[in-house]
Amino acid sequence: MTGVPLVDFLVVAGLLFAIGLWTALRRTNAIMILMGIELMLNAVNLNLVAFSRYMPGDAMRGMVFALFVLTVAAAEAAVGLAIIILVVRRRGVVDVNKVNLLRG
Amino acid sequence: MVGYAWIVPALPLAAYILHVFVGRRLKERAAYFGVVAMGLASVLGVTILVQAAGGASAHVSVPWLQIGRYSVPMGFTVDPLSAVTMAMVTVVSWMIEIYSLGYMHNDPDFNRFFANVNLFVAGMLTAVIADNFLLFFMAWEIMGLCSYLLICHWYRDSSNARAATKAFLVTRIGDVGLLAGIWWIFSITHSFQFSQLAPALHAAALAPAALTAIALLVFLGPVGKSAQIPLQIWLPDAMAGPTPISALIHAATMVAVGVYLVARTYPIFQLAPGALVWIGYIGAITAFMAASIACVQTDIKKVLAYSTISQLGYMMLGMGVAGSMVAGMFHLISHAFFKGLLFLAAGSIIHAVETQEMHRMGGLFRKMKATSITFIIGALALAGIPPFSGYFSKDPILSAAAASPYPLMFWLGVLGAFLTAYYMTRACLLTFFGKPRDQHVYEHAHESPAVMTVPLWVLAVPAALLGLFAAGAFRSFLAPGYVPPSGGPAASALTLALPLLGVLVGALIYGGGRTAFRVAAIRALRPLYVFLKQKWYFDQLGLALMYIALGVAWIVAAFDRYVVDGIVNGLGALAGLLGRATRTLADGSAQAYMLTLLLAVAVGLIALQLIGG
Amino acid sequence: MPVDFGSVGPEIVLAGTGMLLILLSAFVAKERQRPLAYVGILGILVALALSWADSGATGTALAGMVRLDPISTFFRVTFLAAALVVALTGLDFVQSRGVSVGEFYALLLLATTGAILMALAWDIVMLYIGLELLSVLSYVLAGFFREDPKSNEAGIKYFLNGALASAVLLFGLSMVYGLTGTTSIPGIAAGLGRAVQGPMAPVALLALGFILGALAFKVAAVPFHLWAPDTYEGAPTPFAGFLAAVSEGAGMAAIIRIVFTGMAPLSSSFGVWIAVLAALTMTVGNVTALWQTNFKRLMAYSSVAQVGYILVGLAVVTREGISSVLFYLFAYLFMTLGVFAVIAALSVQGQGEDIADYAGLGQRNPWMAGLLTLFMASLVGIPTTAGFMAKLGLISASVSGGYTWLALFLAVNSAISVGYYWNVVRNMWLRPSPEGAVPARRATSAAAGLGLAVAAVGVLVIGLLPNTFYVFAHWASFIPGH
Amino acid sequence: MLSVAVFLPLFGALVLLFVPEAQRRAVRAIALVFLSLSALAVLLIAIGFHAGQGLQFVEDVPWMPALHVNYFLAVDGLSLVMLGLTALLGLIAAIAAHGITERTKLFFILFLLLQTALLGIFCAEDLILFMFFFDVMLIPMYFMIGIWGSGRREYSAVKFLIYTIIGSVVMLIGILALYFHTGQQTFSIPELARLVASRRLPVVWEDWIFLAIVAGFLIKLGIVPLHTWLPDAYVDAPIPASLILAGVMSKVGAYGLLRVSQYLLPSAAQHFAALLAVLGVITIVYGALAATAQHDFKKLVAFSSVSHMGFVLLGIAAGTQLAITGAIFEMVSHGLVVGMLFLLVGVIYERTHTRELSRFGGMYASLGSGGGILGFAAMANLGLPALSGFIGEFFVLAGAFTVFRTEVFWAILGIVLIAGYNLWMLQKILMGPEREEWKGLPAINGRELVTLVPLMALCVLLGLFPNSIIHVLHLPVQQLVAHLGGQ
Amino acid sequence: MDWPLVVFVALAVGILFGAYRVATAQVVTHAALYLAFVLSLVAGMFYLLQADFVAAVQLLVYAGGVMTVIIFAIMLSELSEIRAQAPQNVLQRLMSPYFGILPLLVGLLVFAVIMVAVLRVPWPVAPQAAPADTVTLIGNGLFQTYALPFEVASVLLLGAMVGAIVLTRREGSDR
Repeated sequence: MTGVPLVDFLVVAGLLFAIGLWTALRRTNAIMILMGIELMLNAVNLNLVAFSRYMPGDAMRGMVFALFVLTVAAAEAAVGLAIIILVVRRRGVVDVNKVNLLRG
Repeated sequence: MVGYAWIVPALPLAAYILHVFVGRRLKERAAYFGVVAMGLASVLGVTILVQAAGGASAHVSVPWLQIGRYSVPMGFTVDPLSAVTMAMVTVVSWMIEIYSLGYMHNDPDFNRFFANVNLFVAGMLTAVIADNFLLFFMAWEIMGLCSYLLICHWYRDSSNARAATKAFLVTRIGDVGLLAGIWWIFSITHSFQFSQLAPALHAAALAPAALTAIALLVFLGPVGKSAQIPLQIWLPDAMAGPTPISALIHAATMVAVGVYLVARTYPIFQLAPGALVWIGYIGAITAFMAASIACVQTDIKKVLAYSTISQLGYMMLGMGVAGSMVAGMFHLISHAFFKGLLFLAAGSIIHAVETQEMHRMGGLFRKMKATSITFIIGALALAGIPPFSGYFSKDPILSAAAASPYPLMFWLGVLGAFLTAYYMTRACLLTFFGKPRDQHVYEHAHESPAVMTVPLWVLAVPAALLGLFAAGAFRSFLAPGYVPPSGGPAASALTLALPLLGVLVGALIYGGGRTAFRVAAIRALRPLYVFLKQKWYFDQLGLALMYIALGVAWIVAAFDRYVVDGIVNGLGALAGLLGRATRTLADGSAQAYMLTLLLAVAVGLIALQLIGG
Repeated sequence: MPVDFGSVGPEIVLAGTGMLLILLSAFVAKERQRPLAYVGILGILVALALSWADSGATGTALAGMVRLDPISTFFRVTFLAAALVVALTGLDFVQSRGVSVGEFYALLLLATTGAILMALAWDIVMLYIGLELLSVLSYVLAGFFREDPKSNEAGIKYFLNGALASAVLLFGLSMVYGLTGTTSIPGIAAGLGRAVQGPMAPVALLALGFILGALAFKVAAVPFHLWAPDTYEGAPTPFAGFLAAVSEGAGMAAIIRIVFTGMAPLSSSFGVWIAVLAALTMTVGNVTALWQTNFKRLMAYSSVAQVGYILVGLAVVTREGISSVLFYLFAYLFMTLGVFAVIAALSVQGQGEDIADYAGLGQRNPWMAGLLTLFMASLVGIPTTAGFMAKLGLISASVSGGYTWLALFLAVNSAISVGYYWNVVRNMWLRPSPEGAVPARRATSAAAGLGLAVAAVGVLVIGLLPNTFYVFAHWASFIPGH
Repeated sequence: MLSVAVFLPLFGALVLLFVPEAQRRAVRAIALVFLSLSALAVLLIAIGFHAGQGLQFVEDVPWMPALHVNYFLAVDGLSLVMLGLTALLGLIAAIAAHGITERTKLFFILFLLLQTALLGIFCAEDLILFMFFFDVMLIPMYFMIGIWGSGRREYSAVKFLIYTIIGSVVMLIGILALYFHTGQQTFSIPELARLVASRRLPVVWEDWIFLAIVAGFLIKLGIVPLHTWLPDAYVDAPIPASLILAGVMSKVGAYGLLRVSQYLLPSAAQHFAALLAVLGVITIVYGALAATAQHDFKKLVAFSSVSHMGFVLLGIAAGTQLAITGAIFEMVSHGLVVGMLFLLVGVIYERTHTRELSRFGGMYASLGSGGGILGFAAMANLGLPALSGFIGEFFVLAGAFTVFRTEVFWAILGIVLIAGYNLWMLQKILMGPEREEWKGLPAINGRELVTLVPLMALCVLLGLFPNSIIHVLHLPVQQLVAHLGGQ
Repeated sequence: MDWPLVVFVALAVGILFGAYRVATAQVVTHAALYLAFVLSLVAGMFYLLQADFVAAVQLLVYAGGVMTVIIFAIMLSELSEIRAQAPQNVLQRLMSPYFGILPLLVGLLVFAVIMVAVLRVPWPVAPQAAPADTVTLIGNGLFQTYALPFEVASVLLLGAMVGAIVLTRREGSDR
């Protein structure tokens, strides 16, 4: 693992985070937004694991943190999708901008 | 008895209180109590005068108010000046109250009339014997109030109400000037006591200009109250009140209290010679101006009103030039009697013929003997024909004016005297002699009842004889060791000749049937006649000032309603507008919220990076 | 070494009750689930008692995950009190909507546990997990009324924005872990101390930016607040109260824990930022509220404005500042929950949620109108109410801390706030009630009555005898490093 | 004893809560009972009060030790005078509240709450307690104007509330800044006064704090730039509320100036004295001019009240013994006079249901003794001697003459204008030909007389024997003047 | 040949391309597949970083679990219009904040800021000594230091599950 410096991982993670952000903002379909958020969380995990691997200090913490992020992401996705399905079933549309009953 | 001087004002005050609380039930009988009280007061007043003449005097004061280190005592003082005036006021007021019993008989507001009269007399008497400026000013304002209430006695006619408001406002302007004077003096002397003012001011060694300013400010009060130029516009309108009131307030007493104030605070004026010159000029001009206007008046009460202004002008002239208040004061006392007499006589004529227009009178001599004779006695005294009191009180003033370094004052005075004689002759001829011009009025004329004619005769006595007997005694009593300046024989000759000349000219124009000559004379002096008729355009000046004040008031009110309120509401609306803008931010789409969220994070990050820790 | 869970007793009781309710609600039919609510309330009370009992304990526990200190006791008591009031006043409302009461209360209790854990957290992982427990369940609770389209919309909007914010927070936390190599807050403070001097400063600031942004979202500070109005309006009313009091409080606790303690070395920079955030939040919150017609939406903007006031206390990075913030949070919970309780009680009786529907309430229902007037007066900051004492504390902290301009901002804002708070009161007392108005009140249930009473007494007692609460807040405001 | 007097009305309000709305008479009776009891308590305090000593009936109990705030009530000459005025006007306003027919129970509850706040503020010796009462009186007054008012009542009520709240919050900031800069850990006024007497605060800060504190009081006093709420509030409030608003609440501003800003920040007070004097005079002339142009009788009285407050401010700004005593006297006399005027507005409104001056005329006969009383009130309003108004104005201007000569001359213009609109009002209402529509109006009845006669009697009593009040004011004013370094 | 570098580059390119496709895929299901592809590559990255347990969990939980949930959601929502809407005219796309420039701008902005901060910092080049056995290490961590977060995570999962069920179960009232 000699060749790859930490900064490369951070750049990839940063870029992945930015793309995830771009997806979340760009899409009107709720599920697509969720995917964007999943990408961002993956970027965070990448960061964490990379830091735990390269930075001095307790490597375990980073990985455990990543694991927790995974589980939470799963739970969040589950609830999120449940809500999205509920909205789709009620309002027949998944386009977030159509859902603007509440405004002002 | 001198120590009980406070009882004199207390009696009419008691009458007032009786009228207020019990008057309505007792109806006209309540007035009798008032008259009796006034009688007692007159007796007491005269005895005090006699004792004062014997050298007695009193000064009683009781602590009334303590603010910090200033103590303000209240009290009364009996000295020659106050004793004389008090006596005159009590007698004249008594006569007028008796007269009013007849005049105001079965008037619906009889009780209110007498209540106000008694309050007024109490006020006047308190002012006369007050020993300090504060009590004096309080009484001064109470008199203003009573004059206001009595002018609009017949309040149903709104012109009376307007006249009353005008009277009060114009005098108020004067009063406020007096107030400023009082505060200025107080700020220097820290006391209101008349006795202490002059020495304290002298000790303070103020600049002459300041002293003159103080004196003139104090003089502003009398200018308002005694109807001097330019604040004289209210007195003719004040004739709207019942005639006894015109006699009491607007001839004998209230208007004279201004002169009395100048007399009481004369030491202050003596500290400021410049002010005395001012007073002299104002007096002279007022005398001449009022006399000229009186010549063209057709309403008998207006004639007497302008005559009063003119005589007050003389008193002020006396104060200004005579070096002592004696001349002025003596003219005040004598004027109170004969002018009171004239007004009461005019009142009895009006009471009889129900009109005030001289042109509808004529030939009343035969019908109203007593009133006519007393009126004529008064007229002669007023004109200054010897041996009546007018001559003896006016002569020292004119001779002092002649002796003074200001010839204009003398000539205005003397010409005034000529005009006075002229318009009084005109008035007498128009009302009493010649053919009755209005038959209906003539039949209706009848002599007034005794209750009105007796006071006329009583007042006629001092009007005729006061000058002869009391002139010398009065001068030595009020100002021992004072030598009145004399203007030389020419001046005294003139003061004698001109009134006679005035009578002659008056008789010439208005005597006999020579109407053609009268019409020609009037047409010849047409422009002068119109100018005088318009009362030298003073009324218009007053109205103009009033409209300016109302205009400014309206502008201020509009400014308040629109501009100041506008700004406040504007600020409120601004908050609203801001709210509307931020409200559109939340337009309902989750996408926009997320975008704003992340944009904010991005901006925050950049700012932190740039500015940093 | 055995892990002693003793120190988190109250949280265990609360979570346990929550899970018990899930079990029970599976067996009991929806219509007869009212007693389950009482079980939930009992759970809260027990937790409250427990947390009061061991308020003296200080020191870290559970391998540094949790720190028991005065401030954690304070937050425990505040959140449990808020949960109690929400539980009491929400019962009728939830039941009237024909939804499974047991499940609602279960999720409510679990969410409260999450909030408390966030306040106790002494480790960023623990804090994250607590935050997520609170947030995820909040998304469900926001969308709990399935038939009501507004509730669905509230749910989805809160979820999307929330998930995004938690991703942003995570990225910040990962950076912090990267710099300091540890997840325990004291460790981070030490690590950052070294990092800030060295070349690592930019990344530290980056992390601060991400974390501040995410937590600003959580407390709904402007410009991160856009989710709040829609969520408050759409969500079930008691839950909206919960959001305003507990969820926002938890956000404040997180800020105090991470930013004030964890990132203390950067303290010179975030003081000014929080002041700017405070001024912006106050003004926008107040000004936008002027235009609201829906009462719950108005309360959303009101809570945004109130957050602005609280941030003033935080901006003054002194102990008085923190103690005035804690006092304000405690006082604020009673006022806001009081208002939401009244809205809930009235909508159970069929009254609409628009301000116009409140017209003439003074005549129709004087007691309810009187209570609402008291709460509104407290929100404006009129004396004899908790609001006045809370604002007094804030102003004195900001004046003594040298932020006088912020105090003046607060003054102007409280004047603007009169515009909309008093608009409601004016409607109630000065306007005649519309024709189809709800007839005179039907008796509210004992629970709702008790909840309202707790809120009203809270507002009055803090308003008239604030001393004990000042002492409590001051004692609680001890933070290492300040 | 003092707390009893202050909190009796509040206790009455609580009792009223349980009285059913229907018994309107019982509600009124209870309210009157409690108000008269509280007035009696004030009377007992007055009797037990010794002019020479400083603060008496002291009740100093720690209330918020954490913030060094005490529940500190005490009475000195100034407070006693104001307490008396409040108790009296409160009682009279309650009697005059017969016009309130719907929701009377709520009205009297608010009224009693307001009365407690007003009594409390005049004897509060602790700055925070002072602020406490200062704000508490807002809510009842807001509702009184809002619910029972007339015309644009809601607009005026909200305007009143916002104006005063801004004032109070800015003042709160000022007080807190004062607290921190003295570093004395106390809010008690006598304590701070002792400190100020010993050494001065840094001037820069003191000016700023002074402005913050004075702003609140100037709004309450209705001084020109900050007065726009006053005419609306006075006009749109029901008669009893206008009576309290004009009679007592505006005095709170003046009392505050005397008790807090002039007393605790003397060097700043001297620094701004000229500004305050100019503002005072502008208010006098502005108020008088605006009053002259009004068509509505009540608005005329409102602007006249603005103008009179200008005198009070001029007196306080002058800072001499005479001027301040005059200002306090003017506060009391204005309370009585404006009370009478508002009651008379009510009397006429109840009969003619209009306040348009142009529609009145010749009502002297039909009003019976009411006409006389209106004349009396107008004369008292324009400061006729032998009535209390004159003494107040006279000594304010006499005292101010030494310090602000040009301002006094402008104030004199104000006095003439005041005389002008008062007489114009009398002329418009009482005089002139009697109009058809006002024939056969019921004369003034017993209940109205009961409210008016005591005020008239007091007016005359204070006019003739002002020493009865001034001897009590001697010590407090002397302390204040000593502080200001005046004479 | 420096194997780890080559593998890293390959994985990185794969991840970023996949992410880009997720962002721009017209069809939701395509996006979902690309997402699954990205997730598995990230697992590879973890493996590259010797975090084998995490890589395994990533594959199992994310690639497996979450993806299936997302696929189900897509199916369940019975999308009539599977394809994303046809793009309006270019101007409209540019102007509207959702489709147009703004999301891209924000994404770039955030990326730029991260890079500015990260690149200025001297990160270590070489990794630390690889831990012998990551599983025991993580096991200890999970059940010793992070015991409480572990328990709370379980409560969270339970809550999320109950919540999801409550929201989406078919009730009599639904159709």
